[in-house]
Amino acid sequence: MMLSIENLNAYYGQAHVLKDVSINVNKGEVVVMLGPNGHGKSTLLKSLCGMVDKKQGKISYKDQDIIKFSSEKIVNLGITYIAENRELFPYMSVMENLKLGAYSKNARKYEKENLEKVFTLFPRLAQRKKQYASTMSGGEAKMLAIARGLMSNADFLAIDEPALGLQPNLRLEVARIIKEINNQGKTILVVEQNIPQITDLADKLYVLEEGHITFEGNKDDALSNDHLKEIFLGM
Amino acid sequence: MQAKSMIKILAVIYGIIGILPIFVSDSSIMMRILTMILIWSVVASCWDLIMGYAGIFSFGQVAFYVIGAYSSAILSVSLNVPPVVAVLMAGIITAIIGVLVGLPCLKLAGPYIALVTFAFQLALEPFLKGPLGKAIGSGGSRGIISVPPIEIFGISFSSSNLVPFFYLTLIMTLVCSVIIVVILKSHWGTAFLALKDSEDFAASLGVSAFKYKLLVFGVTSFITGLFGALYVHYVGILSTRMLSMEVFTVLLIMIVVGGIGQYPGVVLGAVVTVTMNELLRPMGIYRLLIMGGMVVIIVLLLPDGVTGLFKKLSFFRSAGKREQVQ
Amino acid sequence: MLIEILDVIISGLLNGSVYALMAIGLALVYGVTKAFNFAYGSFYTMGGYFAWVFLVPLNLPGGYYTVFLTAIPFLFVVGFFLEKLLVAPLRKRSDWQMKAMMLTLGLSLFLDIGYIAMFGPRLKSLPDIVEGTLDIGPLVFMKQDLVIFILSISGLLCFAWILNNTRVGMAVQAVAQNPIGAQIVGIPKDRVFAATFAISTIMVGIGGILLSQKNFVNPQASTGIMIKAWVITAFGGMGSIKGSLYAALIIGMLEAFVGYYLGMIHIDIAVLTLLLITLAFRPQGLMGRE
Amino acid sequence: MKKIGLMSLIVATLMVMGSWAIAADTIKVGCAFSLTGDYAGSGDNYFKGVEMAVEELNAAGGLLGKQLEIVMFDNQDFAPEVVMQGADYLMDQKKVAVVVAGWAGAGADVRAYGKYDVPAFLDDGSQASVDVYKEDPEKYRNAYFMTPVAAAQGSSVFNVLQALPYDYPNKKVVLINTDDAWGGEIGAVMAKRFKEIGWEVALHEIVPYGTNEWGPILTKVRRIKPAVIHFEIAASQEPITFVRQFLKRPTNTIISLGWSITPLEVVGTLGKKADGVMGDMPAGMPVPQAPTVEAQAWLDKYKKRYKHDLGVGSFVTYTSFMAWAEAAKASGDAYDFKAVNKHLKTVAYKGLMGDISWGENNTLHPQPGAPMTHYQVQNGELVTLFTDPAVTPYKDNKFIKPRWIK
Repeated sequence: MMLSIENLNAYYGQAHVLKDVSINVNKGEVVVMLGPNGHGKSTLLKSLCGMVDKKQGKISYKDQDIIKFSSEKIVNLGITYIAENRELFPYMSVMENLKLGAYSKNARKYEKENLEKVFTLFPRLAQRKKQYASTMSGGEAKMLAIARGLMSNADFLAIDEPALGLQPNLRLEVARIIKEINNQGKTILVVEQNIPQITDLADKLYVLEEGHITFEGNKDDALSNDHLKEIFLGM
Repeated sequence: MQAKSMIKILAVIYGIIGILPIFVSDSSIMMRILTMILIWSVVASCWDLIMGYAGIFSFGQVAFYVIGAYSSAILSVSLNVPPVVAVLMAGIITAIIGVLVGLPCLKLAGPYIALVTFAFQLALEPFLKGPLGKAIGSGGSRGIISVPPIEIFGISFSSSNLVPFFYLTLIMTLVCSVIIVVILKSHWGTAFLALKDSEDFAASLGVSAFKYKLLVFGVTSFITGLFGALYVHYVGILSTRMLSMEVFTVLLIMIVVGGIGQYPGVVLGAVVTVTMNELLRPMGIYRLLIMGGMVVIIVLLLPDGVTGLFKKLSFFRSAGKREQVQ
Repeated sequence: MLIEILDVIISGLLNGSVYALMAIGLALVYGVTKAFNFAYGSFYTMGGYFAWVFLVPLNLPGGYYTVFLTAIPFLFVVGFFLEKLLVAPLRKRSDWQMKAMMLTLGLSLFLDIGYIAMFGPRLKSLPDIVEGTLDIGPLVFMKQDLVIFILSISGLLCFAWILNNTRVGMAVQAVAQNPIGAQIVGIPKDRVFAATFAISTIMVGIGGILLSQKNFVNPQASTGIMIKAWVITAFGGMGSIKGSLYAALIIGMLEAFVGYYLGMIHIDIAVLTLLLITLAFRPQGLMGRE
Repeated sequence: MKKIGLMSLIVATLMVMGSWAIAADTIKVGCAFSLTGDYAGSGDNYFKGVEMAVEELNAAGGLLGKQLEIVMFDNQDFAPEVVMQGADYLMDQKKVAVVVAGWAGAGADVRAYGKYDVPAFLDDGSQASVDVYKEDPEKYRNAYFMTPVAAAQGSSVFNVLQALPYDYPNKKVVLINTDDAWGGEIGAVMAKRFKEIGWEVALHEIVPYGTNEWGPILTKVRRIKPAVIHFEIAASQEPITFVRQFLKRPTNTIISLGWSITPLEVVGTLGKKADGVMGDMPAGMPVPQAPTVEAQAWLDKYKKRYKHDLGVGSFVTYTSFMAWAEAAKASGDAYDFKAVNKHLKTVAYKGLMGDISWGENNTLHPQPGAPMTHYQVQNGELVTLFTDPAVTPYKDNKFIKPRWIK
C-alpha cells in the first residue's frame, strides 16, 4: 500500500475540520474524493502535503509516518499538491514556473526529461514559454499548475478540483490528461465531482461529509447508493 | 467585551485616578503624571480604535495630535481666539485634515495606509519649520513658546495650577471615553469587527468599508486633536520636536502593553507606561533601553498585552471554579 | 555653469547609489516576508560599530578587508536569528504584520540606546577607506565617494544577478510572489524568510560601514536611515527592487538639485511632497504591485 | 476584580515616587544635559565641568558641611516638553538646590526653570531666550545665561575676522547656519555687520541639522570664491563633514566654524587636516596656555582627569557652578534660593581668570573672568588668537594663513 491515512484530525484555528479520517491509496490507483464544499476535502489534501499545522493521526507513505514532515520534505518524498486555485507565480514566465516546479532535490536531476514530458503533454505551454503566468487564461493557468506539479517528479499527485470553473471542453481535456498521467504510472488522489469521466477512472471513491468519511467503495457501490448517485455523480 | 464591563473597568481606572489628587494634590509632579496619564490614555485609545478595531494600519496618530496642538496654539496666539474656543476649533480642524488624509488612503490595503499616513507625519515637521509653516504662524523651528492657558469663568487651567486642569482633563477624558465605548458598541463597532474579519463578508452585510473607516478616522482625529490642543495650552510651549519618534514609540508601547484591539486595555496600558516612564527616569538612558526590551518581550509573550493576561487568568479561574462544581 | 550642473548631478548620483543600497534591503524584506522592519536603521549603526571595534580598539590587521570579510557573516547570522527568534513566531497570528511592526520598533529603540550604553553618546570616526581626491579636468572626486559608489553599485548588481539567475534567488522571488505556491513546489518558506531578513541586514550593515567611514558612527543615525530607506521604498513601490533602485536615484538627484537651486532647507519638504503626491495617485508607488 | 488589585498596586508605586522627593542630608545638584541625541557631545563637555567642581568641593568636605550629589536628567534634543519635564523632575521631584542645564533650547528652558526659584544656569543667550526672560525679569531671576546674547557673539566674531593680520582677496562672505534661534541670530547679525562695511553676502544658506552632504553648497562656494565662510551649526558632525568636503577642492577662503569648533570631535577627528580653521567659544578659556596660574593648574588637572583636551564648554559650567557654590556658602543655606539669587546677582565671583558677574538680562556678557575666546586650529589643536572684551591678541599666538590659501 502506497499511502494510508489513519484517524487523521486536522484543525483550522478553532475549527475541527477533519475528524478521524482514514483512507488508503494503492500504487497506480486513481482515488476520487467526493463531498460537499467546505467539508474538508482540500484540508485533507493539504494536511497530506504538510500544509496544515494543527493535526494529529498517522499518515504513512511508503511505510514511513510523514505527519510531522515539513512540506518541502514531503515534496522531496514525491508527493505533490496541485492547488484548486493554481497558486502559480504570477510575475514569472511559464518556463520559470516550471523550473521552480522542479525545485526539490529529487526533482532536479530529472528536470530536463520532465520538461520534455510536460511539453508533449501540454503543447500549448510549449508555445507560451515566455508568457507571464498572470496573463494566462484560466484554462491555461490550470494546465500550467498541473504541469508544474508534474515537474516535481512526484509519483503521488494530490489534485484539488482540477476542473473548477473550466468550460466543458477543457474539463474533458483535464480528464484526458489525468488519465494520461495515471497511465504513466503516477498514483493520483483527486478531489473532483463535476466530471463523470474522472469518476469513471476511479479505482476507489471516498465521500467526506462534515469531516467524516461517510462512504468508501468503487463506482458500482457508489451507483447502487441512491443518495450519492444524485448528489455527487449527478446521474 | 460587553459594554457594561468596559464601562465598569473604565469607571474603576478613572475613578481611582480621579480621587488620587485628594492625597497627592500637593506634589505637582504627581499631578503632572496623573494628567499625562489621562491625556495619553485617550490619544492611545483613539489609535487603538483605528488600528485594533477599524483595522486601519494608520501611523498618523502623532501627526494628528500635533496638528491639534499647533492649530489651537496658532489660533490663540496669532489670532487671539480665546483658548476654550481654540481648543474646539483645533479638534474640528484636525478632524477635517483627518478626513482629507483618509480620503485618498482608506481605499488602500493595510501597509499602504501605513505608508501614506506615516509619510504625512514625516512631511509635517519640514512643513511647520519651513516658510509655509512660518507663514501660518508655526514659529518655525523655534516653535511657539508662549501659548496662553485655557480660562473658563476666570479660572485659568494651566501647568501652574494643576488640580483644576487635571479635573478639566478628567471630564474631557470621561466624555471621550464614553464616545469611544458608544462607537465600539454601536452598529459601527459591529461593522468594524465585521470589516476586520473580512471586507467581502462585511460588504455582504451591506457595510461600506470606506464610509465607516472615514467616519472613525474623522472622529478619532477630532478627539486626538482636541487633546493635542488641551496639552499645548497646558505646557504653554510647542515645537515640532513633539513629532519625535519617541512620542510615536511611547504611544505604541501603551497599545502593546494594553493589548491591541482590547479596549479598554489600552487605558491600563497608558497608566502602566506613563508610570514606568517616570519610575525609570532616574536610570537615565537605560529607561528607553528597558522600554524597548519590554515591547519586544510583551509582543512575543503577551500578544494581547495585560488584557490578554487577565483573560487567561480569569479563564483559568473560571475553569478552576468549574472543576470545583463538578 | 555646465561644470556646476555636472557637479550637482554627480553628487546626486553619489547619494542615489548609497540610498539604493540602503533602500533595496528594506524593499526586499517587505517584498518577501511582508514584514515592516522598523529596526532596519539600527543594523546600519550596527555595521558602523562593528567596523569601529575592529579598526580602532582592536586595530586588527588587514583593515577594511578583514572588516568586510567578517562583517558579512556576522550580519547574516544576526539577521537570520533575529527573524527566527522574533519575527517568525508572530506569523501564526492574523494581525502579525502589525505585531511585527511593533516588535521591530521596540527592537530598534533597544538597539539604538544599547549602542549609547555600550559605546557612549559621542560620535566615533573610522579611518578613511582611501585618502585623497581624483581630478578629472575641472571635476574633483573624493576617492572615498568613488569607492562607495563602486562598491554599492557592484553590490547591487551582484545582488540582482543572484536574484534572477540562481536557484536560491528564484526561490526568494517565488516566496515573494506566492508563499503558498512556493510551499507547494517544496521551497522551505521559513528558511527563505530568515535568509532574506539576513541578506537585508547585510546590505544595510555594509552600507553602514561605507557611510560611517565617510561620516561617522553615530548612535542616533538609525532613525534617519530607516526613514530615508522607508521613504524610498514607499516611493519606488513596496517590495519592488527595481522600483527602489529608480526611486533611490531619483531622490538622490532631487535632493542635489533642490539643494542647489532652492537651498538645503527645502530638501526634506521637496522629497516628502514628491512622495505624498506619488502615493496619492499611485499608492503602490512607482513600480509596486497592488 | 484583578484589575482593581493592579490599579491599587500602581497607585502605591505612584505614592512611593511622591515620597522619594524629600530626602536631604546631601545637597542635590541637577544636571540637565543632552545625554542622547545630536548634542550629546556638548552635553558631555558641560557635564565634565560640573563633575570637576563637585568632586573638588566634596573632596574639601562638601558645601556647608554637606556632600554634593549629582542628579542627571537627559535633555535629549531640547524638545520644549522634555525641557519642561526636566525642570519639574529636578526642581520639584528631586528638590535640587541648583541646576546646570547646558545648551537647552531657546526660551523653553527659561520658562521651564523660571517656574521655580532654584538657580538655573543655561547656556543659551539667544535673543529668543532673553525675550522670554524680559517678559518678567522678577519671575525669571533664577535663570542665568552662561553666554552673551547671540548678537554680541556674532559681532565679536565679525570684529575678529576684521582684525586678522590678513588681506582678503575680495569682499565676499558666505554664511551658513541652522534654522534654530542661536544659528539664525548669529547669521543675521554677521550679515548685517558685513553689509555695513560694504561686503557682499554672496550666499546665506540655512541648513537643517543632520546635513552631511555639502555638494550643492560647495558647488556654489566654488563659483563665488568668497573670502570668508562663517559656519554656525551647534553640533559636531556637520562641521566635520563640511570641512572635509570643502578641503576636497578648497577656495582661497578663511573658514570660521563659530561655536561648532568646540565639540571635541571636531578637532579630534579632523586633526591636522583642520589646521587654519577658525572658531570661537562664548565664555571660554584660552588654550593651550591659560592666562593665569590658577587657570593653568585647573587646565592641567582637567587633562589629567579626563585624558583629553579641554572640552571648551567645561570651563563655563565649572565657573558658574563655583559661583553658585560661593553664593550658597555666603547665604548659609543652599536652599535659601532668595538669598542665593540675590548674592549671585549682586556679588561678583572671583573665577580662575578674574571676576565674573551676570549683567543685563542675566547674560554673561564678555568679561575678563569669562572672555569670549577665538581659536584657530594649529597642529591639530585649538590655539587662542584673541579674547574679547576688546578684541585683544592673546599672548603671542600668531594667526597662521591656512595652507589651502594660495
